[in-house]
Amino acid sequence: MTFEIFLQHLSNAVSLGSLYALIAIGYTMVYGILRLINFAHGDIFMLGGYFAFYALTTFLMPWWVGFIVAIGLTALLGMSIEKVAYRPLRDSPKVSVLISAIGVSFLIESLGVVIFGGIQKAFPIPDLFGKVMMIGNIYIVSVNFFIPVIAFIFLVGLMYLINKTKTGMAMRALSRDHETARLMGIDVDKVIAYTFGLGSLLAAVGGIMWGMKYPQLYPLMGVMPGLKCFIAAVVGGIGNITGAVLGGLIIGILEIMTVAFLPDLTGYRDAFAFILLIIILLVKPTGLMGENLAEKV
Amino acid sequence: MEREKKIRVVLTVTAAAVAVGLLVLFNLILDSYMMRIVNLCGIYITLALSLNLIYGFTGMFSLGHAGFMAVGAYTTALLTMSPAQKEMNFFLEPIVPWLANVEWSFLPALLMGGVVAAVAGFIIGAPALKLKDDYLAIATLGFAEIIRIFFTNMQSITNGPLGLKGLPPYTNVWWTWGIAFASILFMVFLFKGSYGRAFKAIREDEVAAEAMGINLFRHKMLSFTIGSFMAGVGGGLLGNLMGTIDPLMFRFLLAFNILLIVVLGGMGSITGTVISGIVITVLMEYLRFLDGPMDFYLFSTDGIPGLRMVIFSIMLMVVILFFQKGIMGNREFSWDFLFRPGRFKKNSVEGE
Amino acid sequence: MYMLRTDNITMKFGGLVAVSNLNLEIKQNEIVGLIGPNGAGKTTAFNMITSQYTPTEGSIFFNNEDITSYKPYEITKLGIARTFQNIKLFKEMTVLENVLVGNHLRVRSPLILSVLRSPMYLREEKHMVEKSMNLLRDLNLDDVVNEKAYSLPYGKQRRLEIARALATDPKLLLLDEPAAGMNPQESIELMNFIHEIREKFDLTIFLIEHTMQVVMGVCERIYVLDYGVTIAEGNPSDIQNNPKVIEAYLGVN
Amino acid sequence: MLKIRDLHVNYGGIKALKGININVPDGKIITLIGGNGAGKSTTLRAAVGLVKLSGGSILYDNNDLTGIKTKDIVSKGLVLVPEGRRVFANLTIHENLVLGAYARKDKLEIERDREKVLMLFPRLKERLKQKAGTLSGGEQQMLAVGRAIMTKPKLLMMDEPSLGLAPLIVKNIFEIIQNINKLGVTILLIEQNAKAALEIADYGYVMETGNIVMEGPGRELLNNEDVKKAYLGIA
Repeated sequence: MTFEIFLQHLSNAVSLGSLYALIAIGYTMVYGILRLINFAHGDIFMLGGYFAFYALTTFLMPWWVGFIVAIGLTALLGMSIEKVAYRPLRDSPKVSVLISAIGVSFLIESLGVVIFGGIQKAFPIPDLFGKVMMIGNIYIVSVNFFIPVIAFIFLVGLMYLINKTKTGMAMRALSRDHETARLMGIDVDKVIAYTFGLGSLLAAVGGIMWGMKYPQLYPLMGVMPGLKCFIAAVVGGIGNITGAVLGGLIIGILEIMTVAFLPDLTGYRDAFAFILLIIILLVKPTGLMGENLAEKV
Repeated sequence: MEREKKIRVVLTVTAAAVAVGLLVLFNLILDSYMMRIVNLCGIYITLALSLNLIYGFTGMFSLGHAGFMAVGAYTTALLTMSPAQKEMNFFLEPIVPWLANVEWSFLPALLMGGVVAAVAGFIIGAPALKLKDDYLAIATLGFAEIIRIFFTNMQSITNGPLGLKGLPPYTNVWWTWGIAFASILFMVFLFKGSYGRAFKAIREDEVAAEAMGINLFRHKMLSFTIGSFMAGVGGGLLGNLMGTIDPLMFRFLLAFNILLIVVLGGMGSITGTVISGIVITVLMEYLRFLDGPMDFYLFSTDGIPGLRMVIFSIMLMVVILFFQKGIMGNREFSWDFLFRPGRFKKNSVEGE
Repeated sequence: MYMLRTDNITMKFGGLVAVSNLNLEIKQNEIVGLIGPNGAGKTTAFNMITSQYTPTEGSIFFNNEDITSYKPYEITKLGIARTFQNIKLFKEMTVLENVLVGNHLRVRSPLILSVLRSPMYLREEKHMVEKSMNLLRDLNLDDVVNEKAYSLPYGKQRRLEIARALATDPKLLLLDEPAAGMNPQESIELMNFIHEIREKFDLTIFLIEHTMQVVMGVCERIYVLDYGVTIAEGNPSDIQNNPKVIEAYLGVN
Repeated sequence: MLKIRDLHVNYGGIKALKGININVPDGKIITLIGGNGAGKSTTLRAAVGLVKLSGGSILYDNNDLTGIKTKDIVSKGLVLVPEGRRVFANLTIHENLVLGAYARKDKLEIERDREKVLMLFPRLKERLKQKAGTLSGGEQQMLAVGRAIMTKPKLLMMDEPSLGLAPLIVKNIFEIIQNINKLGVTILLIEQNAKAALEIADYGYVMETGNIVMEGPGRELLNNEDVKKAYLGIA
């Protein structure tokens, strides 16, 4: 294997890892605040892709308008899911909410099959993202160049929002103590809704990029990335945004590089993330950057 | 008291006889499609009871059931298929020699399916049961996926993505319902006894249970391994009923159906699981028309694949949002209830 | 010869020292109290004795056996039982079932024999039920045997927790604020009750309590904790007149 | 200012409050003492809408608070400093204070209040950029009080402010409570440290198992033999 081929794989790995990171952030934010694995997050990611598809093909919007509309719709949908399926269970056992989330996930997937059809759809790639570029001796499809850049821009924006704005402060406060946050006059339900909106927005961005990277859409496309990105969030330390990004990159790179260097293992590709998850849960359940949330007797 | 007890025994025996009579009758008059549904009911009761044991009674939320079913189904299939059948199946890569010429009869193969699934459950449980709630759910789901991925790739043992075809059709109503009855009896007697109470205590409060001298890990492993065994047997029955198995059959969707049965029936209720096992299985088949072509007089459609699953997802959500306790909560049906309507007998040991 | 002895046990959570160098010595058949303001580390001390926490430093001995690193269930098997400050009953189970769970650690039949209802198991079950019924009678809970635990009034829940602990056949019983939420009348009854169970079950009792009336009335010896440190030890009248204790409870002025 | 009338609260089958009556007049320091589990915290939590009432009413400035959301009660100036301080350990001290004023829009006033808090607690001023989790127990209590002041309270309810603090700091905290009261904030104080609380209180209530069993001016309760015996540990 030459150095060029290695770089070729690396660029692919980084772009996949960045996509995973975008989705993982949504898991980590929701878990941080509600201690809930939003099982439906992978399906929201799928919807983001499909919304963009219909905006561009059926409604013939310019690509950037279509993308913005799709992202906005997905964010709204994420907020509605929280309101309908999770908010009524705020005082219920953790597992009940998780079951509700599993229900939402299956509902979206089967509705996807009903509405979008089970057959794969080819994503209409705008020219800007479909070009083949040559950097040095390696060929890159421009979307693979844009994905990490866009992921980075969103990450910086998110960091600003979380660390510098009052809403961000409220989110961080909520992740520790809902009741005291209420005592400060914070509208807890509203902040939670924002969090879902934000997570879904990032998932939509991920879904659109995914559509352009692997130019196919199908209703179950969110299942595997969804699971892997949750794992990414756990590996990085759930509740920690930088951790989620790190976890996403690790899983993306692990997946691409293992397949590249050990082609015999290609069939096991989807198992890597799960094996990594189990190792992490046993060795360091709080993840690479997670804080210890000790339970009191 | 003595008289009441006698009446109860008589009633129970009568009910069992009626159930057997019904099965005989079904066997005589129903066509093979309907019989398949009757069989599926029995299998799903066993499967749902096994999940209820792990989740509803012991409080360990596991999403790994499809994996144990796969282990049971493949083991039973490989042990019961004739060498000729195997040779036909494994045309890409020959089957490993130690499996090529094995041909067992159904019962030992089925039990072996359960045992191998139990071993898998034991191996998976040892690390995973240190986790709780959502983390346990995702870890067990991960293990089930790993099992499936391995089955897809171990060409010379499982025939990979092609799956196995032409399984001998041993599964019949006596097997499925016989095992369902055995599972029901097992659960009833388990929860009449001390171990069942210990499991429930763990569900209620782990810290207090351990302070009562219960070895948490040992008891969790017991419950999880027994549950895996039952899931393996259920998987074996299912495989031989279908006649064909492949790794895609054992996706999370399968675990979802079983979870739906448990949640609808009531977590921690044996009777609830039996009722909802039958209801859901029948609905699942009945609603198949939704996925097929439909004629609404005014207009007709070519069928909307996926609509059935839409309904099941909505069902699960409605139950968890509005009827968290399911049909039975954690109560059980008893004869006293029939005699004194409005008063469910509490799930206790006093009926001895 | 002490039944329970702790040797300089210390518990740190991160930077916070919850209990520091605690030395307790409890003799057979004593009733000993542990008092101190909120947050003084009393429950932490209990949690170390029953191994919910493993001490950061120091060792714990029960009948001269080092039990520092034992698991909670092993400690219960040895004969130390406890109740919890915030009652931890098996809520969805009946009163009788709660007490029967306390018997489970002595069950010798394997699971399969219990399911097959073998004579060996049935004998054990019969014995368990009889023993539990007797306990419930002794604790005046026999009128609610088949009620679910959550439906009991507060006072009965506390008593049920004690009944359940007694079902494990303890030699040493740890009570974490048994009088919390009781009115003075109930507290007086509780004091008598604690004396009674000591005689009846030949127990040693170690209790955490806030209500001074109970502590002074029932305990033969008292340890006072403040900020994780023992500030006094002695009989009730010594403790009441100890200036350090008065200060801890009254604040400086 | 705050009138609690025949308040009942049930907690999962347990009757935590069995019909209590409390009056908090404008500008005073009122204290609520009693043992663990007597229902003191529940009373305060009911007032800010964190637990549901099962009977009776809570009137604040002559408005019934039943069914009003916590955030709206807080905006009206009825504020609780919870037991155990509960500062947001992962946020800086500055951020904790900003969050206290979360629902307020009056920027100038907020800034003035912040200055006021930092004047009351000069120790916080030196550590504005530090994470609240790194503060000592006493400093955290100060931050919790400061954060509550940022919500612009008219009636400040404090749940065990002296819990787990060293005697010297406890003394300090009680001085601060008096200072805040002098600034025109009414105080409702729950304390285990009965003596210290009764010494600064205008009026006190003694609670036992969900009932008020005694009430009177602070000094009077302080000298009452029963109170001494039960809560002060003096025979």
